[in-house]
Amino acid sequence: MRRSIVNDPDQLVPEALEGFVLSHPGRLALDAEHRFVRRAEPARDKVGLVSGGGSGHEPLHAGFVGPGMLDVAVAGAVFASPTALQVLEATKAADSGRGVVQIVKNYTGDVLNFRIAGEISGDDEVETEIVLVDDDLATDTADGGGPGRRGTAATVIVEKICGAAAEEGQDLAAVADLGRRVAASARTMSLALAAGTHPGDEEPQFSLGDDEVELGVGIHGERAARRVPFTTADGLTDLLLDPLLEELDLSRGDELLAIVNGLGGTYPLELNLVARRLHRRLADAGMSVGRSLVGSYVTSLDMHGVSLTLMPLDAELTRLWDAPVATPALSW
Amino acid sequence: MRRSIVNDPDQLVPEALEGFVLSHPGRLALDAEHRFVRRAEPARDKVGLVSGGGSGHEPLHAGFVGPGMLDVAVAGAVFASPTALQVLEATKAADSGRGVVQIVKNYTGDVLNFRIAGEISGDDEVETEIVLVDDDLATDTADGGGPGRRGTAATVIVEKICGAAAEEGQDLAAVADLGRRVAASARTMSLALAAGTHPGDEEPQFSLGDDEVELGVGIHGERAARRVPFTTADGLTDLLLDPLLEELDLSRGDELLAIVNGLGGTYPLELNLVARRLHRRLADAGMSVGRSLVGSYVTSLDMHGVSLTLMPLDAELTRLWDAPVATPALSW
Amino acid sequence: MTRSPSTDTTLPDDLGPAFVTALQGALEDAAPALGDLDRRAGDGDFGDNVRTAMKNLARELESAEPEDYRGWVTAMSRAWLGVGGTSGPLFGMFYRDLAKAAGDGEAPDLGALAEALEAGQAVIQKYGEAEVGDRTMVDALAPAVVALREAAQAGKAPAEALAAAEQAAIEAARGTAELTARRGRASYVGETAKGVMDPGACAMGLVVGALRVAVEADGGEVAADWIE
Amino acid sequence: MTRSPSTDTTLPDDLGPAFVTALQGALEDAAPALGDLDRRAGDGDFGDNVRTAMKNLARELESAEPEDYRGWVTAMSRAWLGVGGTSGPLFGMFYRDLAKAAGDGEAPDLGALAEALEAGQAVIQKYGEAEVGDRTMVDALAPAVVALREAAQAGKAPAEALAAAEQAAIEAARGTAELTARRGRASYVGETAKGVMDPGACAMGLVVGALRVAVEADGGEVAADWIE
Ligand SMILES: Nc1ncnc2c1ncn2[C@@H]1O[C@H](COP(=O)(O)OP(=O)(O)O)[C@@H](O)[C@H]1O
Ligand SMILES: Nc1ncnc2c1ncn2[C@@H]1O[C@H](COP(=O)(O)OP(=O)(O)O)[C@@H](O)[C@H]1O
Ligand SMILES: [Mg+2]
Ligand SMILES: [Mg+2]
Ligand SMILES: [Mg+2]
Ligand SMILES: [Mg+2]
Repeated sequence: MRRSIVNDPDQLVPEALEGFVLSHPGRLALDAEHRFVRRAEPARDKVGLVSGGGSGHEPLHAGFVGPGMLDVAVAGAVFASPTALQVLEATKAADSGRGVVQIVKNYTGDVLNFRIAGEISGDDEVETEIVLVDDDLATDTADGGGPGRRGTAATVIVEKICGAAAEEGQDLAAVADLGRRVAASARTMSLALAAGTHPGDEEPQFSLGDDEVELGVGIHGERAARRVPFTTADGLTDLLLDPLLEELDLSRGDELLAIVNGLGGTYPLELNLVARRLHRRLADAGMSVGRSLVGSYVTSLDMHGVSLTLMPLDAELTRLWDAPVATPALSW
Repeated sequence: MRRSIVNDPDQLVPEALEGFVLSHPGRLALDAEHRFVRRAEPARDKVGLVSGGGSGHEPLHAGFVGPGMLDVAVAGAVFASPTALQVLEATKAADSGRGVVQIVKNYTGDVLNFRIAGEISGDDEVETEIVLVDDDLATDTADGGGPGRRGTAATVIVEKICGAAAEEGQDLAAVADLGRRVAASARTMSLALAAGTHPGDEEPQFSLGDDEVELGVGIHGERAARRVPFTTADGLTDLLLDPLLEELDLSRGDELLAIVNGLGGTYPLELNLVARRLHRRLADAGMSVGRSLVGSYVTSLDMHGVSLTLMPLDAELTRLWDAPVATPALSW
Repeated sequence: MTRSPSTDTTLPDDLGPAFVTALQGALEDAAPALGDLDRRAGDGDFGDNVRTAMKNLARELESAEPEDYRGWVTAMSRAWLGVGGTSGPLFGMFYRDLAKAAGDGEAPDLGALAEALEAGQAVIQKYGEAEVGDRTMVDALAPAVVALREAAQAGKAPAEALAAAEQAAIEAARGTAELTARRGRASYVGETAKGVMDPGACAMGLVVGALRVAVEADGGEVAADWIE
Repeated sequence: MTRSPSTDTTLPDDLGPAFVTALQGALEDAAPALGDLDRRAGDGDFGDNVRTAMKNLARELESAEPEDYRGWVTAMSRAWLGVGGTSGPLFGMFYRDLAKAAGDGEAPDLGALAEALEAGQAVIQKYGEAEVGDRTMVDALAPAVVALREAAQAGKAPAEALAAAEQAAIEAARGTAELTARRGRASYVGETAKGVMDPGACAMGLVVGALRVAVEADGGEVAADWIE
């Protein structure tokens, strides 16, 4: 049983947004009605970047609002898409005249509400482009039917790369193209040792046997297609790494961007073991982790698990990744 | 039951340190023998700053190594002090000729090993000063007997303020004095809804009834003196805030530095609710949160709980807090 | 007496408020029944979604103070765009096209209304990607659009034409009870939805019913007793 | 034959290696028994701590290749400083002062050794803040220091003086079984420790025993059978 630190579960998201923005005075501002967080000082004369989705994935998305990354992040209820109207208002708030890129994780509700908000924003003469993030290798279906791969931790890369490109003055099409390039080349695998618990609930979203690992989980507490035996940190890392390496078709000398991402209930010591194995295995294969993040960036409440995201780097992506960023959750 | 992502529990700390440093190439370096993390590019001609303690509190301390903060962080086993020899070598590595401030959380083992390392480092002609952090209000005993208040999240403030002072060239005594001033004026209260679980163990360090909250916990899974009834996020925040406000003797118009700190298993939505209540209550009392951190900075494995640290700000402390910092866990 | 093609096809000046108010009442009344249908053959949130839309609508009407058809129907559109899920944005887009039937300050005539309903169907299908027969709101809308177009072409008076459209929508909505869902949350429950009408299709039946009520001289009630 | 004050107080040239090697063997042998005592009246880790210290010692000796008394005893100091906990740093500081008894390349004489043991006791008490009677290693060390000083002042030969010190230490260590701990982890178990000797005090008895062995011409064994 997990009890939550919560007042009225129905008011969790607006209250949390309020607390979050209060904690970043002068840097973030809140539109309480439409539940979006924006930069306190809106950027001028650049392509706007808006993202968002269900809550419960913090620091995604509001944690990435700030110079070098998002202009606006809009929040739905826990694990539920924001409404089209919220997205519309958020999109308008992100516009400084050069159009807005909407970064959307590939879930039916999010896609629908963002696409429609994009369409309607034309009424207010805001040009929009959608970048769909669909990096989850576990939901890759060979035939391309169904809703397609889910969007998970690669969202952070898309937001960072697009953010840097927008900041340096690239135009709407170019920023969107970069985002799509990242989404097309980044893949993620995730596993869980224990599910998260909804605020207000007492039981986790699913439970596992003592020697089971849920392989291929998403970030909404969905069960995965496979349950595999529990093993060591190295073994668990290999469960994520092997399919990624097979999918990505890499060669010796390749440099990768990696995100070792905790799903909420994973402590840093654990993530560092995964990072260690990753570095060692890539080095053994003649490749290297050129850039990486290790931490809890895209969570599923307090799910105990880890995701691994890999993306091949080139000079342009590296430059954009390294560009300055100043947000609550990412800053250099 | 919580299973951990771990290989050999006995090798957890060295393996995690390896993974951590691999994840920050060019910025951090590892002394594997003495288990300390240092800046890849050692600072020159400034007072050195070394801190450390047991593991399991990540990102403390290694997450705070970098320009503007620590020079070296030395790690013991989970919840166990590093040895005097480790501290000695770490202290020597932190020295660039102007002496070293050792920042130590007030636990018998840590204090002993750091004090002795400080003493011995004289053999190598390293001048040292110890700053003891003892902010935990729950362990305040009126008579001053016993081991005194424990050191918890105020450590981050001490490390940041001393780091900024050292970076701007202040001398050993001045840096240590600042640290002591912070330690003397910051106080912390903590509570837990659930204890953390040692890597390799299956059971948490203690368990609570469904309607109990452990008030006054430390960061080693010690049970606290008081168990109080479970309540809302606002109510829980008040449990922390009331004794702090009583202790700190503040007046209207005061500006505070606040750390709303997750103990490991607390998700950001929850922390933001605590932050919200804090802001509202201080505003009601005519005071303000001038600066704050909201996140998991000083953890107790995956303990589900929160600590609140408050320190009155003045112009000098604000300036030093705002000074640039570039570490894995804190950067602006 | 058959009507000639020269029949008066203008619709009442107060079409906007009359339609929106009638629909508001009908949806508020039907929310429990609609929620029940979604619980039996969906994920159970449609009743709440309807209620949220109506709450949004009241707020929109208060803040926007619409003065013409377009303003009133736009309020309904924004009300649904503020709902989320699947039906929210789809209804929102549907009403947005319905609002476009008339310019500022005007009410549409029957032909423009029929075209707007058709455009609304198209936009629902564009974003929702549902075909007729997939057990969605489209199943009720599509035959209503056909019926309205035919009645208008046959020179029927607006009230009569809309009554025909309403009948077509209700019949089709009833028919969804025999369909298997291929879109939306109901698609996950598959065959177990058999015998239960699709709540979105039922709501669409109420929409056409409210249009009928709005053009009728005596302003009757929207029939809803067929939803169960 | 009674010895005059002019008795030869020089200690063997190989005091350093002889002492450290004898102690190493004694501690390795006694580790299980010491661990057992800490389990019965402490937190149970002292056996592991001793083993860690001896592992560290082997590594120190290998890497430092000490050539004189000071080097050998310094290796023992660093070995314990690398242990952590309470006993690690305290023993580490104790040996550090013991190492200071002689300059580079030399072995101390009996007087210097006695003074160094006294300094070692002082440093343990400075950092550990334990008084005699608190049920710690100090309880064994303090009477050994007194005995050694008295024997030296009485003009006893080194071997005899150290034998007296060893006896005093062993007796006092035995006596800790009747004491209540007020320092260290054992203080948490309180009265339940009664009847169990303090493991740190026992280890200190072995230290003095190893010194005795190191100065004896025939290099006997360190007595450890009294620890149980
Ligand atoms: N893809 C779609 N296209 C058209 N209508 C749809 C689609 N998916 C669902 N609907 C309609 O929405 C209704 C359910 O609405 P609601 O409960 O709000 O959405 P959800 O299915 O996301 O829970 C269904 O009864 C159906 O009529
Ligand atoms: N404050 C102290 N001063 C001197 N000796 C101490 C003190 N605390 C503990 N000791 C000694 O250390 C021994 C236990 O060592 P060890 O088990 O390594 O440490 P810990 O008590 O931290 O587990 C005790 O038997 C006692 O002799
Ligand atoms: Mg539904
Ligand atoms: Mg739904
Ligand atoms: Mg012990
Ligand atoms: Mg111990």
